[in-house]
Amino acid sequence: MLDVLYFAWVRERIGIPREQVETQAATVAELVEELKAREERYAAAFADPSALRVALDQELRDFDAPLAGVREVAFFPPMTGG
Amino acid sequence: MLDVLYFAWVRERIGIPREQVETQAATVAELVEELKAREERYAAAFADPSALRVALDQELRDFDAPLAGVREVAFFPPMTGG
Amino acid sequence: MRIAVQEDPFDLGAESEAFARNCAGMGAVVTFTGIVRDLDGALTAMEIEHYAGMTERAITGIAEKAMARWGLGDVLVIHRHGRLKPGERIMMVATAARHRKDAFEAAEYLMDYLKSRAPFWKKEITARGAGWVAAREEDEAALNRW
Amino acid sequence: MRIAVQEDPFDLGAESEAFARNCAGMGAVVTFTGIVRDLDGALTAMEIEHYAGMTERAITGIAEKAMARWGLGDVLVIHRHGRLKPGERIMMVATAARHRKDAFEAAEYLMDYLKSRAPFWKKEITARGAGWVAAREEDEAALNRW
Repeated sequence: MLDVLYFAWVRERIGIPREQVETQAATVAELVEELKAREERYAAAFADPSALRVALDQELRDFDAPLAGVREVAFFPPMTGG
Repeated sequence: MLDVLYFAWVRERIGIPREQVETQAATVAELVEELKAREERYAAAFADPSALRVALDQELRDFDAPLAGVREVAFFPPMTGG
Repeated sequence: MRIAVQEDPFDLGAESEAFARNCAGMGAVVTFTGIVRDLDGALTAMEIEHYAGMTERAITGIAEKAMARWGLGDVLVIHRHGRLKPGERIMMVATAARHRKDAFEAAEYLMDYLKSRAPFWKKEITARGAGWVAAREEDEAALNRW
Repeated sequence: MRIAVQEDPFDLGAESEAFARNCAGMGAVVTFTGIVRDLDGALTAMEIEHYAGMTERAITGIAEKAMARWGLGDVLVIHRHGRLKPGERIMMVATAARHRKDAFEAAEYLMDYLKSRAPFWKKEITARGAGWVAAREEDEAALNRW
């Protein structure tokens, strides 16, 4: 079981800030494909992966990073701090 | 009559912070030659003009600047503000 | 080094004074303060969302890199989240170094990384509606200089 | 724009707070504070001489150039003269701009020009004697970037 978190407009499009996901996905990219296949709101949120960033256990990673051992996955748009 | 001012180690070498100078010098460089000819302490202070800066009426200028119309000449080492 | 992620306002004057007071041996202190601009009166509020679990860790990593790279005497980062009004201060950084060049560079480095690598997202609320602030290409490009 | 050349200490916290408060429409405030370093305990005092008639005029010229070049919302320069002890604040600058890049650049520009073009001279007093601080070639070279 993965904790999957959504922030900013990703959260708004999907409609929830976090959920638990049962998955066999080996990488972030595979997880994204599984989520996109679920419902239109996921497909809309993940339509353009280049517009998204991902953190695994609170560290920024790439979409081809493996999920083995990961407990928390977060998807969000490019950050706008400062 | 010119007011001539000295700052920092130029002031210390010459021994006074300011004086009035009667001169016919046309440029700063000519004034420097006149002052150097006066006494050893002036010669020491002006030995290396590249180590000095000059301001005419409180504006930084070059040593070949004309003195016509100038009332105040200041000599000092490169500044160390900030 | 102090990192604070908070909803409450911070006291810029007191923080600046305290930071500069605790930098024995340092000759240069630089601060940066980010303020909510009013966008010519159109802005009602700025909402700042953040990733609570990750924010402090990410900022600490950025600050530690700056401390080491420029041999800083100290670093301070304060960043707010929640709903802010135009004119309110969003965040500040402070750096202390022996010489001015290092203090400036480290502060710019912190700002560039906080901008694009700390998990905050800004939403502008105006009378016409609300919209997420888009990341700017030049902010991402600014990271390349480090 | 405010330029102050003074012997008395200044209140860094109050100055920073007041400066940031008076910058409507500006999103970025940068401050720099210069502090007398103790040189590993060897320094007794720092004496700062200045050219009273010229100092304020020279600083005003530098600040006006920065205001125009970066479209700043405001500029503050405070510079002390006289005898200062290690740890005392020598001077500060503050800049306000719409975006951070301009605020940083303008503050660095002010510092580079104050360093080499404002008529101040520093003398270090130590137990072994006193000596004028020599201008550094890199400070003069720093002007070339502007």
